[in-house]
Formats: sequence, C-alpha cells, structure tokens
Amino acid sequence: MSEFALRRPLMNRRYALEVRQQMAWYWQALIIAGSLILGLLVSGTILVVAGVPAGELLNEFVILTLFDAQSLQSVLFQASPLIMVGLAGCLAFRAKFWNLGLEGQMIFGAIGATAITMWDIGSPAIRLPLMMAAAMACGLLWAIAPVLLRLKLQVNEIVSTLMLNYIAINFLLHLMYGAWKDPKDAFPYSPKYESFELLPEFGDGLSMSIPIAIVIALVVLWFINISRAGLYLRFVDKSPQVARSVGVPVAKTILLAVLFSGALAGLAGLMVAAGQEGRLTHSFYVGYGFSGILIAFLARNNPIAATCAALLIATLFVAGRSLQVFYQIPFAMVQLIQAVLVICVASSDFFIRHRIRRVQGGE
Amino acid sequence: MDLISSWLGNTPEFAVPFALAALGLIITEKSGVLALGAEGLMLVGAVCGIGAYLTFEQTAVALVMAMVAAGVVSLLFALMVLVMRINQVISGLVLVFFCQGLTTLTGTLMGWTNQPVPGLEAIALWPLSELPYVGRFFIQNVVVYLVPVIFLISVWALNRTTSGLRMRAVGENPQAADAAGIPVLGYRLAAIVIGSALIGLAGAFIAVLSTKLWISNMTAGRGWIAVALVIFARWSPWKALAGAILFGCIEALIPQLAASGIKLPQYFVFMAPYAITLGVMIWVAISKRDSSSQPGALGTPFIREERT
Amino acid sequence: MSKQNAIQLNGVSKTFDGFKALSDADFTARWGEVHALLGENGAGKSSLMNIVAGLYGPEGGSLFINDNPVKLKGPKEAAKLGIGMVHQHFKLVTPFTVAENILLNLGHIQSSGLYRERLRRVSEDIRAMAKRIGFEIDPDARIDQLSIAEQQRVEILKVLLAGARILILDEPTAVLTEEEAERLLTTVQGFAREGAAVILVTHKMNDVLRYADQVTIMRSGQTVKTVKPDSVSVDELVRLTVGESGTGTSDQPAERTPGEAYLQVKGLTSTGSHRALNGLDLTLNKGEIYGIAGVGGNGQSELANALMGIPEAVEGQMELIGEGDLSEFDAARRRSIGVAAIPADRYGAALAGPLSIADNFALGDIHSGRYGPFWYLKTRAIEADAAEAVKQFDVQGVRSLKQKAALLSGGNAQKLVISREFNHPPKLVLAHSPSRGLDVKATEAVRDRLRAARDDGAAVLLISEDLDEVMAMADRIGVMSAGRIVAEFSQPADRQAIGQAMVNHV
Amino acid sequence: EGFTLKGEPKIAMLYISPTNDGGWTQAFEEARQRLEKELDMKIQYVESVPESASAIRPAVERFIKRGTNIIIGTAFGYSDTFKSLSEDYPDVAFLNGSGTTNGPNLLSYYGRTYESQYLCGMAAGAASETGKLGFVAANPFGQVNWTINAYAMGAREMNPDATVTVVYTGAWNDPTKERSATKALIDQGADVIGQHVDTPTPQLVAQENGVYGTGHHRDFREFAPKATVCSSVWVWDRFLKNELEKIIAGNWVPEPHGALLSMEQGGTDIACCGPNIDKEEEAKIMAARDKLLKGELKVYAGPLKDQNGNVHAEAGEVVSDGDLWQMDWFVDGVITQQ
Ligand SMILES: Nc1ncnc2c1ncn2[C@@H]1O[C@H](COP(=O)(O)OP(=O)(O)OP(=O)(O)O)[C@@H](O)[C@H]1O
Ligand SMILES: Nc1ncnc2c1ncn2[C@@H]1O[C@H](COP(=O)(O)OP(=O)(O)OP(=O)(O)O)[C@@H](O)[C@H]1O
Ligand SMILES: [Mg+2]
Ligand SMILES: [Mg+2]
Repeated sequence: MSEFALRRPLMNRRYALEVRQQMAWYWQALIIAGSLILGLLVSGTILVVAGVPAGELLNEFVILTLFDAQSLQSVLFQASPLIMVGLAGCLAFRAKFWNLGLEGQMIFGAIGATAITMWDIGSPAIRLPLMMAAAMACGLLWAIAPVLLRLKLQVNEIVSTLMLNYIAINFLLHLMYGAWKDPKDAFPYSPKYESFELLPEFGDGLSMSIPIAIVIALVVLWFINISRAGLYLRFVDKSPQVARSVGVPVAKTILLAVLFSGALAGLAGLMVAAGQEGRLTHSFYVGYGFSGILIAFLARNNPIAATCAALLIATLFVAGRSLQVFYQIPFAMVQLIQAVLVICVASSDFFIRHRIRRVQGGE
Repeated sequence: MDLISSWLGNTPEFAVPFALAALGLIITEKSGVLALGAEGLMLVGAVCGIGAYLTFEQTAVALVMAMVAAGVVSLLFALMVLVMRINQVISGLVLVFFCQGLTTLTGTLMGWTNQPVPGLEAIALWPLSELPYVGRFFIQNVVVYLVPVIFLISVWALNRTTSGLRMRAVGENPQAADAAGIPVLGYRLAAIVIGSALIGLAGAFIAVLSTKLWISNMTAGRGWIAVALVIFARWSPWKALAGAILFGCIEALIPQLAASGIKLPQYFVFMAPYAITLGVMIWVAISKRDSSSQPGALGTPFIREERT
Repeated sequence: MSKQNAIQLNGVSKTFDGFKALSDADFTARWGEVHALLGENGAGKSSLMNIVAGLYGPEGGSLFINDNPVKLKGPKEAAKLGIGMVHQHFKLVTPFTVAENILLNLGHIQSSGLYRERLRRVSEDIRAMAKRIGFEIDPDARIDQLSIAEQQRVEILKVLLAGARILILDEPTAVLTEEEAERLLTTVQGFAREGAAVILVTHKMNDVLRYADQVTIMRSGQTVKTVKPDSVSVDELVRLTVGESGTGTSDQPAERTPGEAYLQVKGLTSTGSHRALNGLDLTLNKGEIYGIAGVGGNGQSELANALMGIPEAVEGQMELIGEGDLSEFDAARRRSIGVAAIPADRYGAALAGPLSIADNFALGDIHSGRYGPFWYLKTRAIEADAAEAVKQFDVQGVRSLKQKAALLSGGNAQKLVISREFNHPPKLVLAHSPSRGLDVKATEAVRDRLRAARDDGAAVLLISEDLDEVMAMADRIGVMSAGRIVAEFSQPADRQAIGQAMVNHV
Repeated sequence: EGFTLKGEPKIAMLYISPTNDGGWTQAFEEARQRLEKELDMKIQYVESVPESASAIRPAVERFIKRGTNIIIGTAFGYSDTFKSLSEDYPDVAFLNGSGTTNGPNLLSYYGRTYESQYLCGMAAGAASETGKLGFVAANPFGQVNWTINAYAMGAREMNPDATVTVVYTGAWNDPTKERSATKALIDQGADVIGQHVDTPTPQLVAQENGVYGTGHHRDFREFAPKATVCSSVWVWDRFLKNELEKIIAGNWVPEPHGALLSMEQGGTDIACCGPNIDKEEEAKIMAARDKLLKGELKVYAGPLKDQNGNVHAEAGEVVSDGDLWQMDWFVDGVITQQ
C-alpha cells in the first residue's frame, strides 16, 4: 500500500463532496458575480488569442458599445426581442418544461401578425394591437401540441419542440416562396408593412418594443412572484411529486406557464418583424431560440435578471458585429462567448450547492 | 424501378450518421448520463474530419482524428455533468451551442470551409451488388460495411462483458455500483468519451464521406433526430439501427422524389423527416412500450454521501 | 488467537453539511462474535458502519482491522480487507439478475475467463453457497421479481461470495417476518461460530438478547456503552438507548363506542402485475382510531398512497360516506372535504424540501381563497398563519419562515406537516408511520394530535409497522398481510394473537 | 444635382457568406481584390452578415462611424435596411448586389444571369448524350426561374429534344442537400448538371459520377475540371469599377429602378468551354455570346409560351424586367416539382 502511495502522492488525501442546503444570499451573489467575471475574462482571453488587441477590448465592448448613443440604440433595438424570448424561456423552465421551440413559436407569432397585415384585418387604428394579439395567439398555438403531448403521453418535449421548429421554418419558407412573397418583386419576403403596422418609435429613434418588453417583464414577474400560479410553479419546479400529492394542479400550471411562454415567443416574433424588419422575412428568427434559453438560464429564471441578461447578450451581439467588422473575427465568436458565460455561471451553482471537505482516506 | 434501386442505394449514406450517433448516445446514456449534445459533437467530428483530411490527406486518419476530437470536446461536457454537476439538460444544450460556435470559428479561421475532399471509393459486395432493385444497396464505402460490425462490438461490450455490466449498473443504480466498489464517475467518463467518439465519427461521416466538404452547421438537426431515435429505440442499439435505416430511407427518398418531377409541395416535403420523427414519438408514446428500459438513473448526478 | 479484535474504531467523527452525525465514537468487535449495535433512529449506527465499509470518509479518528491501522479509500478496499455490509436500503441493481448483481460485487477478486463463463461460475457458487446456508435462490431471477426477503438473501450472498469475514448487517430483520428473521439470525450466528465477525445493527431487543454476544449502544453520534446482553435487563438496555427510563407501552385506550361508518374500502386491488393490494376491505368509523398493523411490505404503502391520493395503480372502491368515491377526488378536493394526510415519506409526498416553510404551509388552505384570489397571493396572511401554527405545534428549529423546509429535523418536519393538515379540523385523518424517526417527545406530541382529532369525532386511520404504536393508539386493529386485512381485533387486544396473525398469513 | 462624396472615398463591402464559399461571395471577394488593384485603394469587407436588420445596421454604422462613405452590399435581404440607412446617412453612397431598393444615394444591381445561363444551357445541350439535363436550384422565385428557363432554351438550341429536370434544395448554401439532389438527378439519367446554388457541390458530384455539369457564379473548373463544360461567372469588377469611378468623380445619379446588368454592361459572362464540346459547337456558343454582347440576341424575346400554352411575349416583343422578376412559369422541356 505504501508503494502505491509513493507513486501517487496526490491521492493521499481523500475529499468528500457534500450537498449544502443553504448559503447566505450575499455569498451566493458574490459567487455568481465572480463566475460571471471569470467568464468575461475567459472570453477576453479567447478574443485576444483570436487577434483583438488586449487594449481595445474595453474600448470595443464597453465604451463604443454602451457609451455611444447610436450603439446603445442598437443594443436596445436588439435587446427587446431577446428580453421576450428570455422571459419565454423563464416561464417554461419554471414549469420544468424544456421549451426549445422558441424559434418555432416566434415564427408562428410573426406569421400570425403578418396574416393580419396580408388580409387587412381591422382598421389602421387597431391594426397593431390586433397583430400583437395574433402573434401571441399563434405563438401559443404552436406551443400547445408539445405541452399536451408531454402532459398526456409523456412525449419528450425537448425533441418535440425542436422538431416543431424545423416544421415551422419550412412552413415559413413555403409562405415566403409561395403565397406571401412580395408581389412587387417576387422576392421571398412578405410585402412591406404599412406605417401603422410598424411598432412606433418614440423619442430619439427608440422603438416602442422596449417599453413593451419592460411591461411584459413586469407581468411575468407578477405571474411568478405574486400570483398563486407562482406558488404552484415553485412546487412544480422543485418537487413535482410532492406537488401532486399536496393538491397543486400540476398539469394546469404547466399548461398555463408553457402557453404563456409560447405567447411571449410569438410576441418576440412580432417585435422582430414589426420592430426591426418591417415585414416578414425568411430568416428573421435565427439565433433567438438558443439565446432565449441561455438568457433564462443565466437569469436563473428570474424575469428581472432575464431583462438584464438580455441586455448583456444584446451588447455582446452589437460588439460582436464590431469585432467582425474591424478584426475579421467571425460572428460565431459571439456564440462561443455566450456558451462560455453560461458554463461559468452554471458552474457557480456547484460552489453554492456543494461543499468540498477533506476527510480521511488513503495513506 | 430505377427510383427504388437508387433510393435504396442512397439510403445507407443517410442512415449511417443516424445509426452511429444514436449508438454513441445509447452508450453514454446507459451509464446514466443524459446526453443531448449530439448535434454539437457531430459538428466537431465533421470539422475535424475535414481539417485532418486537408492536413494529412488520409481518410482513415481523418476519421480517427474526428473521433478523438469529439472525445476531447466531450471532456468539457464530462466536466460539467460529472464534476460540476450542472443540470444535464442545460449542459447538453450549452455543449451544442458551444460546439456550433467553436466549429464555425475553426472552420472559418483555418480556411476549411467549402474545401472539397475525395471521400472513399465504393466497394461492391459481389454477388449481392448484382441483385435487381437492392443491388445498389451493396455498393457502399467501407465505413458503411463497418457499421454493423461496430454495432456488434458495442452490443457485445455492453451486454457480454464485465465492464459493460458495470457500466449499465452505474446507469441503473449508481449507489449500488459504488457500494460494489465500481468507480461510478470513471465509468461515466468512459461512457461519455466513447459515446462521443462515435458521435464524432457520425459527424465525420457526413462531412468526409457523404457531403465531402465542410460548411458551418452542416448537420442541420440530424443530431436531434438521433436523440429522438434513442427514445423510440428505448435504448436498444438494434432498434436504433432499424430506426436509423427508416430515417435514412426517408431522407434518401426526398431528392429522389424531387428529381422524378413528381409535383409535391416542396417545403412540406422538407418538413417530412421532422414531422415523421414527431409522429413516431407520439406513436411510441401511445403504444406505451415499457418505459423500464430507460436507464434507471438517467439524468441524475451522483455523489457518494448524498442521501437519495 | 480467536478473540482478536476484528474491527476497532477510535474517536470517529463525521459531519454532514454542518450537522454532526458522529462525534468521537468508539467501537470494537471481535472475531467469532455477533456484536449488536443498538440505538435510536438517527443515533449514527448506519453512518458508523458506512465508515467501516469505506463508503463514508470520516473526518477524524482511526480504524483498525485485525489490529492493523488502515485508511480506506473506498468500498473496494474495504472488500479486499474482508469487510462486507448488507445495507439498510439494499444496494441492488433491480433490472439485473441475481448472478449479475453478485458478479458486479466481485471486482476486487481477480478472475479470468469469458464473461459467460464467469457468470456461469458465479451461478454455481450462488447455488452452492445458498445450499450451505440453507435456502434456495435462482441465480437467473431478476431482482425486481424477488420478494424483499429474497432480495435480502441476495445481499447476504453478495457479501459472502465476495469473501467477507467481517459481516455488517444493517437492520436486516426490519423487513422480515419473525420466522424469516429467526432463520437469518441463526445462520449469521453460525458464521460467527465459524470464526467470522458479525455486526448486527438492530432496534429489536429480542434479537439482541437471543443472538448477540456483545452489544454496543449508540446515542446521538456517540457510543455509550458496550455490554454483554445477558448481563443487563431489557429495561436497562432501553434506558441506555433512549437516555431515560423506557416509556414502555402507554395507557391502553379504554373501550369506547364507535360512531357511524365514514370510510368504506371494498375490494381494493393493485392493478399492476405485483398484487401489493389484493381485495382489501376496511370500514372506518367516526370517532375512532383504526390501526393497521403488519410486517412492512404487505401493501401498507400502497394502501396509504391510494387513500392519500398519491399516484398508485389500484381498482376497487374507497367510499367516503356522504361525500362520494375518494378515488375521484384530487388532492385539492380531498383537502377541502377535510381529509388530512400524513404520509410516511415526508419529503417525497408532503413537503417540498427546497421551498420555504411558508410556501409549504400555504398549500393547506390555498384553494379556499383564504390567501387571496388567483391573481394575488396574500403573503402576509400566509406568514401570519404559518407563524401561529409553528408556535402552536411547537415546530422547533425555525429560524425564519422563509427558510427551506429541508432544514428542519425529521420530527419538526413532521410537526410542520401536521400543523398544515390540522389547520382546519379534519374529518378523516390518514396517518402512515407518523412517528417514524421521531424522538420520544415528538412522538408523544404527534400521538396526542391524533387522539385529539379522534376525540373531536374524526375518523383516524393509523398505518404503522410499529406494533407498539398501534397497540397504544388504536381502538380497533386490523392486521394486514399479503395485501388485505386478515384479522381484526378490538381493544383490549391480545398482543400475542396479533403477532400470530401478522406472521401466519405470509 | 447628383450625389457627391464629402471627403476622401473610403469603401467597404458587406458579404452574406464567408469569402471562401466557392460561389457568390467568393466572386465578390475576387472582384474586390481586382478593384483594390485597379483603383489603387484599400477596400474593407466584412463577411457572414446575415439578412437581418439587427445585424446589418450595427455593421454598417460601425463602418460609417470610422469614415467609410461607400458601402457595397451583396444580398437581397439587405434591401430594406440599406434603404433606411441610405435615408439616415444621405452623405454615404450605397450599392447593393441583388437588392431591390433604390434612392438618390442607393443603387441596387444584379446581372441578367439568364444570358450567361442560356449559353451554359447551350453547352449543356451540346455535351449531353441523352438529352436529359438536370438542374440544381435553390429556391423557386424569379431570379432562379429565369436561369432555368434560359438554360432549357439554350439546351434546346443545340438539342431540340433536351429536357431539364429541376430540383430545388430550399437553401442557397447546403452542400448536403445539393449533393443528394445532384445524385438523384444522375440516378434518374441526367448526364449534365446545371446549377443555381452557391456552392460547387453539384459539379463535384457530377465529376465523381462521370457526368458533366455547368457552373454558376465562378469558373468551377477549379473544383471539377473534368466535369465542368461551362460556367456562368460574375464579372462584378467590370461594373463596380465603372460605378465607383462615377461616385468618386461626383455628381453620381443612380438608376431610379436599379441596374439590371446585361453581359454587355458587365454583369455576367461565361467561362467556356470544357470537355465533350467539339469545335463546331464551341463556335456556335461563342457566336451566340457575341450576339448577346452586341445586343442582337434577346433570350426572353417573343414568341414565348409556357408549358401550359400561356403566351408571355408575342413575336417581336421582349419580356419586361418587371415580368422577369415575377417569373413563375416554365418553358417546354423543363420538368419541375413546382
Ligand atoms: N448521507 C447523509 N447526508 C446527510 N445526513 C446524513 C447522511 N447520513 C446520515 N445522516 C444524518 O446522520 C445522522 C445519523 O444517521 P444514521 O443513518 O447513521 O442513523 P441510524 O442510527 O442508522 O438511524 P436509523 O435507525 O434510522 O437507521 C442522522 O441525523 C442523519 O440525518
Ligand atoms: N443541512 C443542514 N443544515 C443546517 N442545519 C441542519 C441541517 N440538517 C439538520 N440540521 C439541523 O440539525 C439538527 C438535527 O437534525 P436531525 O435531522 O439529525 O435531527 P434529529 O436529531 O434526527 O431530530 P428529530 O428527532 O426531530 O428527527 C436540526 O435542528 C436541524 O435544524
Ligand atoms: Mg440506519
Ligand atoms: Mg431525525
């Protein structure tokens, strides 16, 4: 045995990992903040390795992005649909439902809104509210099948929602290259929205979608923190088995949260179509689905934190464009950085929930 | 008749990536680790396969390096789920996301995008290859012929060796396995790496042998279909192989139908593989196959001193 | 020398998440003896033995095997040293066969040959060993097809075939009938006579008195004393374990006239392949406590689940007279009718450990609208009620109502459940092992609550594997065996007869 | 009256794909490199900018912020954003390849690809033994359909019985689907494969299977020398050099309806001819090219009927540009799912 120990001196000590039940909130906050900073440092290192001068990082990411009116506007412009998908993610994940179908629901939301414009439903004054309602309804409809399949037949929602994304994408292309192409030039996008079908701007070019996003964030906050559904969701999330035996309407709660999630994703679709593109295009949804999931995860499914995380990701997007423009760094870098941030923040959970203790063992 | 013959002839090329990826997932999941990262690991295998070919000009080297690369990247996943004990669903999703970014970046920075490679010669299995209708099924590259062998070896290793028994025990009841002195995390690590290497091979097959070049995100959802396949196959490798062939048939049929000039709403045809995946999942759920074939501890992390 | 020390533990301590499970415990067991380890729930018996088996790493103290100091890296090393433990909760891989489970456990023994060959050899060894110790087992049977007793035999074969010379059995008789227990203990006594060391963790004084050569008593993480069983009286043993003079059997309930029937169960049968419940009939009257006694694993949990609304595949009738069929009511509806449930598995069916005490408490009265309409949860009202209830039911260790329920100790968690369930006076109380894992004081508090409910006219169903508890509490006693009530007794009942009924029908 | 730059010209290009995509974007990249030499100035670029406002705007604004005053886009999906940018930045000149929007400082341009594809069709008809041609196309809309029809008409010029079977892949840049589409066409007996997708995959597959093909965007003999009999190639530098010089000179007046460039104006050309085309056939193709360059030959000149007998141009008439963009009909000889 001693011979063994000589060969592997590091194994002399034995460590035990144990689950920790509680940790003071300030320690938790410190650990999460620390991990976020670590994530940013790792990302910075990757960028420097990829060729961004270290001295320029701060400049590109912080000064030019956040302290420049125009860039800030870009960030906000980019942020509102991200907030929406982030909130949609929070809602579904609170109900332990892995809604990976945010993109599909976005697509259907935008299709619903565009249908209102294509068929000229309602007078100009109520057009936009109608479009919003249609977007939410269609996003919600696209979420019904997976949630019912999961509740009634235990069909894995990760796979079903993803498959529905691909179906939605092809349906969108079917419309874009078929009935809904722009009759003006037959290009694969819907006819331009009328001015009253666009999300209005206010102030200095700020889109209406920002205040809408903030209001919705507050509604979600109400839903999961103030309403009774919030209490139910906590049970469904933490101990589904107990929830069922103590009288929480588990199925209804999940259904409600997921449909709400789908509706918000639909609304995100409208925000891109009516707030950014001014029409339905064939690739408007790209990248939002994963970002929504990551935002929800970074935010620990908290709507206010999700709003902040969405702003962070939007900053990353805008700064990423700049890197692409001036350093020829592929935009995929942004995706990589997002993943790194999430890994770091997720790892912080480990230190919050566990303790490593030295115990006896070995020689 | 031409249609049937060329349809069957093209099926293996589509079926093999599904089969290999599903097998890799089954191996990982048998150890109790929920693996969702197939889409990402396939991309890693694909980009490394092409990169290695462009560097060494040896297909075999390319395939092996792709497996190694996927295995190495899977260490990150292992770190997340085994050491950090991060939720396995999130870890899988993040892995996909990470790999998409990483492979696009590598492919672009290294200039591997859109560089054609020659692939492998097809070998005819005479006299099977002379059969009417199905003959072309037996004119395939050597990796296609290796797939049944890989399956046989894997099934044998899982069910007919002590290591396989231990690995399955770890996936069913890690507490029991631990008490029996089996290194739970070690077996899980091995299962992750071996499974991921197979998934990497699936990706390399797509890039090096089938499409014969790399572009970013070229797996286009096939990794997720493999995840679904594992669920319908109820963690049985042979059923997964059958499912892979079924999906290969569907994918191979789509261009054949298009080329035959049959009028079909095109984008609905493109939906078909996904819609059928969904349909089969529902069918499996309705027909209520025994759910006990799922590894008992799938998705639950293990700590020795934790009370369960 | 045959009476050399097999195991010696000195000053062992172990902490779990800040909670000291073992502090400075000493323990010595010698070759050739059956050494009993006695102690209350939570005293640290299993923890101590898990340290010997290499599963837990101690923070301090030393371990000697055969008088040599050792430090265990893991269970494999313990097995190499000849230590084998049959755990309180079996460590078997259920979808595997007996032979596969045993093969798994032989990792430390060098072996060659093909897998099939090894499996065949193991099967032969199993048959041979089983015969030697006097029972039969099919090596190719799947674990999930075996009864609890058979599973335990597999566990014992597992450690024996792994070459264990130091045998640790953690509460082996808890799940066995008296007959089975007797056979098992005679067998292990035989091992000791052949020179092995056997450590027997148990709660049963009888086992200790009849089979043990030495007994060590543990209390709150420490070993209190080691004595020869024949040198002390039962009362003395009880006093040592509990720390005060044994409460013994409390006053037997007086004969009382039951009220009208309230719950009528007819032909309750499990629908699964394993007939845990098999045509169970039962009538429960208002104003009485009906106790269900029986050896564990005879369908008690299934019955409790079915009545409490915890998912369970059963068919049959569970009529709540005047209200309708219980099985058609979801948990929320049951609660509004006045059904209170105290499940055995507190954190599996009653309390969400990760959620706050207030959240857990709120569920009790959420549907009545007392805590606000759907769109607004009156957090203040919940907290006020919870604070009141915590005080009234004497739930200890509550630092804040926002604290996680998981942080409560077992007894206090149980009190929290009861405070919620009894928030409104219940009409029907379903209690499954309500005092399991509780200390004497908490147990008394819980029992008082149940009696008070009975006195207020509620129908109380008490399912418990602890015959003493049933005897002390119940007005009528039904004995459950093989999924049905096989005998019914009215107080004052003959304990002997009940015991007979419990084992005779297995 | 026209548009005049303030300050020194500084040019940047926005690509939709990576520069090494082998097709559309690489053609622009090659043009950019030639332009740098010819104009003797640096031209910046950024690749992989997707067709969404939230990606295009920050990229363009970053350029403008650092002094760029001529922005060249390369995707129809940039059209709307370029339009609004051109309004927000009236001092910056915008050009957008295959775009649809125009303005006082914004010009969309595209090539009459049907001219070069007509010639490729001729080459394909000449190279084919069976008269069965296959065509791998991205998505069914005007720009794509007009090349298909021209291809078929060109092929029938050389072989009146030729047919063109079309498979749409539903994507511009999906080699996996392009490969299976090409294989399926070859399986069905096609022996020359035309294409209107962005990667050289169809040519690679043609070469692997010992059949012929015609390329698009660039000279695909680089990838498949044994198979490629002809390629329709972009000659963007010819047009862009002209246009940039005009912008730099000042008083630039963009065409109000955009520039749809004929071969003569420097949109596309062909790289011809590869194997299996004899001297006589080559001469015939080159003669047609000459006529196109001189404007003597119009591909979409009447009389022109579609498969269902609907007349799209009477004799002596030419299909209008507006109708070209809308083209959703096919001439005889085209076999398609649509
Ligand atoms: N793995 C663990 N994690 C956290 N706490 C533990 C763990 N194991 C034991 N404990 C705690 O240590 C104490 C001693 O537990 P142990 O299981 O050793 O008691 P015991 O004497 O075997 O009781 P019982 O008679 O109920 O089996 C208990 O308070 C228990 O809560
Ligand atoms: N993870 C923990 N973190 C902090 N305190 C804890 C933790 N677990 C237990 N405690 C505290 O330690 C004390 C003892 O806990 P334990 O569960 O062992 O109680 P117990 O002795 O078994 O009591 P009971 O008889 O009521 O079950 C309790 O007061 C409890 O609040
Ligand atoms: Mg114990
Ligand atoms: Mg306790």
